[in-house]
Amino acid sequence: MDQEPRLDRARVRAHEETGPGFYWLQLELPADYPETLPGQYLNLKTNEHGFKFRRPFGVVEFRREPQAVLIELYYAVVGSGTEAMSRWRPGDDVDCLGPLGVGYSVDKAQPALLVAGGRGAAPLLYLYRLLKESGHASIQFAFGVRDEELLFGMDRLQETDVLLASDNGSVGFHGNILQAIETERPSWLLGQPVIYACGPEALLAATGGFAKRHALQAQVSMEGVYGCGLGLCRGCAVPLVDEERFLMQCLEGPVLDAHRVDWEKVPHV
Amino acid sequence: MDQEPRLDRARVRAHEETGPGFYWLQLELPADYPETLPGQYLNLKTNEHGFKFRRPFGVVEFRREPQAVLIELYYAVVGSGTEAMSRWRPGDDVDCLGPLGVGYSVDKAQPALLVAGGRGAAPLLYLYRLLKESGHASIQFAFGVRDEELLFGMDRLQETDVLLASDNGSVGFHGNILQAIETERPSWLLGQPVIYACGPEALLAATGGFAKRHALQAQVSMEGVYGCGLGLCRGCAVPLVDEERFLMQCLEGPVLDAHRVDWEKVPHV
Amino acid sequence: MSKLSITAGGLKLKNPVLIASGIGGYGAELIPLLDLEAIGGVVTKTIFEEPRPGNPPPRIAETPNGMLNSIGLEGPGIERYEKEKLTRLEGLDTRIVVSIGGYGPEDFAKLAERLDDLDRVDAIELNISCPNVKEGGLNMSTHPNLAEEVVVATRRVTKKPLWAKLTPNVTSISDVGRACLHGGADALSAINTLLGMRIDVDRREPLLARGMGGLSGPAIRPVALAKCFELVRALNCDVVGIGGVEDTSSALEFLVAGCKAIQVGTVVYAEPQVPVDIVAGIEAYMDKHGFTELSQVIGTLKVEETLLIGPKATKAK
Amino acid sequence: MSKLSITAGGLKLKNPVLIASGIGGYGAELIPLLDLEAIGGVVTKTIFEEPRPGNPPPRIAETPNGMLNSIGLEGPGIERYEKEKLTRLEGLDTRIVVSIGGYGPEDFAKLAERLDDLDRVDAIELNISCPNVKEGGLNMSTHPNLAEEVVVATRRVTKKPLWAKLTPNVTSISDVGRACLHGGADALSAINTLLGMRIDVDRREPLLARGMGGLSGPAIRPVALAKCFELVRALNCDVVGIGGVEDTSSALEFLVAGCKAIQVGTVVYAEPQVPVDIVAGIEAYMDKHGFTELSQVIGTLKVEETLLIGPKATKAK
Ligand SMILES: Cc1cc2nc3c(=O)[nH]c(=O)nc-3n(C[C@H](O)[C@H](O)[C@H](O)COP(=O)(O)OP(=O)(O)OC[C@H]3O[C@@H](n4cnc5c(N)ncnc54)[C@H](O)[C@@H]3O)c2cc1C
Ligand SMILES: Cc1cc2nc3c(=O)[nH]c(=O)nc-3n(C[C@H](O)[C@H](O)[C@H](O)COP(=O)(O)OP(=O)(O)OC[C@H]3O[C@@H](n4cnc5c(N)ncnc54)[C@H](O)[C@@H]3O)c2cc1C
Ligand SMILES: Cc1cc2nc3c(=O)[nH]c(=O)nc-3n(C[C@H](O)[C@H](O)[C@H](O)COP(=O)(O)O)c2cc1C
Ligand SMILES: Cc1cc2nc3c(=O)[nH]c(=O)nc-3n(C[C@H](O)[C@H](O)[C@H](O)COP(=O)(O)O)c2cc1C
Ligand code: FES
Ligand code: FES
Repeated sequence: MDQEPRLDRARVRAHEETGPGFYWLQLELPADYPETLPGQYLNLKTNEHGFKFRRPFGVVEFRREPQAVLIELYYAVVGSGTEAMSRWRPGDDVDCLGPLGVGYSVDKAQPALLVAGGRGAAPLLYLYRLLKESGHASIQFAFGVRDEELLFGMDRLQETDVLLASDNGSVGFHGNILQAIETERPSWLLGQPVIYACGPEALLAATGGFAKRHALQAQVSMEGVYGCGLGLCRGCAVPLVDEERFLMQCLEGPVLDAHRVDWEKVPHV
Repeated sequence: MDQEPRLDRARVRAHEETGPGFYWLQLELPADYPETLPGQYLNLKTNEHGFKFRRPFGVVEFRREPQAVLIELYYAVVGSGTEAMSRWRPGDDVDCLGPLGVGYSVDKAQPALLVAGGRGAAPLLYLYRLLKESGHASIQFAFGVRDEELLFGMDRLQETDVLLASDNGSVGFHGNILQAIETERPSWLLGQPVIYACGPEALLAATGGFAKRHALQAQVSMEGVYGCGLGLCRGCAVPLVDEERFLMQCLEGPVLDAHRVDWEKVPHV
Repeated sequence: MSKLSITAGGLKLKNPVLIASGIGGYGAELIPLLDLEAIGGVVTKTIFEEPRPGNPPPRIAETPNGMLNSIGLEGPGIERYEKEKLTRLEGLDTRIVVSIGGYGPEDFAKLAERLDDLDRVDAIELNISCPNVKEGGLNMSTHPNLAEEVVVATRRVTKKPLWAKLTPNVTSISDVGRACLHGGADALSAINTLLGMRIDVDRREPLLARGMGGLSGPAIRPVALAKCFELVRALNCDVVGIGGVEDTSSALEFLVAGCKAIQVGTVVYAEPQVPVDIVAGIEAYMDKHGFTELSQVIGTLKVEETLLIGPKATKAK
Repeated sequence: MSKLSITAGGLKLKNPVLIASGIGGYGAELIPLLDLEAIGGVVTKTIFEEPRPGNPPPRIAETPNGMLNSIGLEGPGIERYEKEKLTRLEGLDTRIVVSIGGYGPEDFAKLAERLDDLDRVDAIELNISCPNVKEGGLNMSTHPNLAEEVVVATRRVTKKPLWAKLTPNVTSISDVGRACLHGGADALSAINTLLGMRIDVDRREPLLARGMGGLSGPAIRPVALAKCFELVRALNCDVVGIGGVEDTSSALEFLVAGCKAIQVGTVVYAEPQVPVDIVAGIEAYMDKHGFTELSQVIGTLKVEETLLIGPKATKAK
């Protein structure tokens, strides 16, 4: 992490329910806000009174305007914190700690294979835009969801780059997104693509195995319970292969080399 | 208490800041809601998550409409619960336990002297209306505040009935409202009026002394921290003169005979 | 027989959800607010032989996700309890557990003997968190020997199920629990409140007239759960879980940890319907997981023995 | 000399607000987030002689107004601590209290002796909430004798102020505190975390890999305050208050109860600025009440002796 984290009051500029229990949030931050890259996150305070952990959210879009920086998030309501967030209205000021963590580190020479599971697509939509703008040679986006209803951000992607899969067959390949790639787009695995993945822990663990099987590099964005997001509480420990120490994913991640992670010992979120 | 308390979702119909940190709230309840009298209160849930005591508020107005019962409250933001309330918006549903407690019991034969301190005027505005409508022979309203800014509900009163006092002299008599009565309206004390008081604990205790001195009956609406409002937790104990037991003000009050209360031992709120 | 039924500490319950002592008065006061027949039972407020006025106010204070109380075991005494309180529960299809208190084993025995004759009393909970006046005011539930004496004395005079209610304010709750079981208790109820305090810094006075009081509510649930799990593991006995239960999931924590039943306390004040909701919630949970009887839930916590920490991590049996 | 300055356990502080051990890493990590020179000091994360990898995840869980942790005293060991961590605090105008841990008195003594030579170390906090391996894994801070041995062993090798940090998970914290004072401690830091637990009821697994962990945060403040007040009254000694401090008013509760200083823990994660805000808040409080030095606040709680309950309600001394 190069920038130092800072505390800001972020103003809600826009906030919309884009699907059932699924929200798009646009936050306005001071114009001098440090560049925040795909895979980095903001740690938001979702409670007004009492103590709760802050809640981490990956950045989906970062735009510098003359007077402000705009940051977009997509989030799903899954518990009390995100439920409270869903009541934020344009004009509200919210307590924002960021930018935090280490994001994806793009290998310009290799094809890019973005693997998204559910709301994990969020940071990858941002990565996709940057890759496109940088004229990256080969970019593929594989997006798996439980149900078609849970797709989002599709307008940010070019159709020809996208492969879809769903657990219930409601859209795209019927099954998980890694099977979909192997079955429907084996060609994507040629040319040694680097995998950039984000999604539920089970998908990340599977991605680890997949990358090993196909001898590919893979960067995965971990999910975990964060006490601080600052490397202080030592709560977000990730077990590593071949190393006795644990790595703090909030600080050294959330994006990690899938091959370093001891997936057997990663706790379920 | 004759009615049994019930749990309802009350709908916010209107909500306005009428002074600095001072709010007027209109709640809509089912049409079959039991009659709620001056001095009775509702116990509202002010938190969505986690545990907190409910917060008690005296009813300021009760109106039966064809489809609903309308209840009005006035409240001051003094802590986290009322702060959360201040963010309620029309259309919100809030968790309401009521009607609770025993209110004022009017003596029709005696003149009525209503003594209000600050936001304690709330239930007395309602009592005033009922007394007027019942054609009560003599009704006087004494209203003391810290500062003129904190007056409210004056449009509900007839000017000729009102005596004002303020701690800082910004309106009416400069001093407390009991001194104001003794100094400016000694005539009000003739004819053995019954005092109906509501306000901070210090005013109530002073009212107790005042009533004793002038040999008057006095009904005071106590303030206290309520754990339940139902007589269950035994938290709101009021010490009595000449009785070893404590009285639960949430159930047997909040309106009590001032002469029964052992004011020396009443805790400060 | 309903799939939620269970026997806890010798008492057959239609479901494992009770109201904790001191929370719902003597039971009848709750009737307008919640359907007592929908839950397993009510533990009534601790009753002493003599009437007690209780402590001077202030007696309660709110704390982060909890409350402090120093009610001081206010009550009408056993005589009026029997005549005016217990009778109001006649005919109600729910279990009544009567909580009793005293200043020494004889006091408990006297009350237990009296209650033994009453059909409406389904079980007795011994609130041993009182000072033993003979032993210089020692809190009986912090001393295994004193606690055991109370159980022994009551066991002698009643065949009704006896639950000993334990304080968490001790180094080893299982030492006290073991003594109670040894004395003949059918179950351990845990926990009573944690000792706590709040101060009004402007007045520089405690917020409770008596300085300290008992902390309860969701804030203490992790402590309560750890204590219950300690008891289950160390003593392999019937435990009735109490402390901060606020919803189905928190009730299930205790059951999965091995408690046979749970009691709901403080949150009832904010949400009187919670106990009834929990009964429905447990049933839904069982359906979701395909469990057909409650025993398939109780004590099913998977633990890695080698990793576990905590007092008495090894089963005594 | 600022009106907030105070001497606590032999250590002169510019104000009574410190960061608790384990909360702000080794201190320097906090620099981007809060002005360390604005507060009284930082207690660094407990350091052992050898590096420790800490416990397997999951290590933390949220609870109502609190959190559980089972970090397992992860750390780089004293060697790297001295070279890589402590040096980063050189020149900073704030007190550094170094928390040390070990498996027996000798371990503590070894570390204390080494720290005694380091100018940057202003005081030493003994985290005695560790198992004593020689004594069969007994938690040293639950046994007065073991606790005293640790203090005696370290006292012998250092003149720096020694603070003994006590666990609340005992029947009588003042028994352990008394032993530590007897052994030569300059102050008692209280409290460390309460033992607690959470369970994922769908997976039927504990939420922490090691089953139980330490409960902290505002939820435990009433317990912490009661323990500190007990220590102040029973032992009439310097106490550093810890547990659930979240704002000015909660910090003042400890000071009014008689603590000489306070440490802010868990809430720093949610609101890193809180410790600095508290310093300003205490000053504003003193102005409002017309106090010109902090000693006019400390221990000024008005209590009605006859009413007070709680362990050791009578002053020894
Ligand atoms: C680096 C990172 C980036 C994330 N980006 C996004 C995003 O862009 N969009 C989005 O919808 N979600 C994202 N998440 C997950 C999101 O943080 C959780 O869904 C959220 O914290 C849940 O809070 P809650 O109070 O609603 O749920 P609760 O279940 O009430 O939360 C209770 C506790 O569990 C933690 N928690 C629960 N679920 C998760 C989870 N899946 N991952 C991590 N912690 C969890 C919470 O932080 C909290 O500590 C991200 C998580 C991480 C670690
Ligand atoms: C019968 C009754 C009727 C009331 N009617 C009104 C009314 O019409 N309008 C109005 O503005 N206020 C009224 N009050 C006071 C109101 O209930 C409190 O101001 C409110 O509970 C404060 O909540 P809080 O969370 O904002 O404050 P906090 O200070 O955060 O509350 C903390 C705790 O203190 C209690 N508390 C704090 N101040 C008071 C107080 N003055 N009286 C009682 N408890 C208190 C709260 O209930 C809670 O338990 C009434 C109180 C009672 C007992
Ligand atoms: C106001 C109040 C009164 C209580 N009275 C008693 C009592 O009389 N006897 C008893 O054994 N426990 C009593 N308790 C303790 C509760 O039964 C329960 O053990 C404790 O509150 C923890 O559960 P909870 O967190 O769900 O409230 C009381 C608790 C409260 C809050
Ligand atoms: C994540 C975490 C790590 C901790 N590590 C230590 C430690 O290394 N040494 C120690 O003495 N206390 C440690 N503690 C305990 C705190 O110093 C403090 O005593 C406790 O958290 C209570 O204070 P609080 O409620 O303000 O957090 C830790 C607490 C937390 C939350
Ligand atoms: S969340 Fe605290 S160290 Fe990572
Ligand atoms: S507030 Fe609970 S008895 Fe009155």
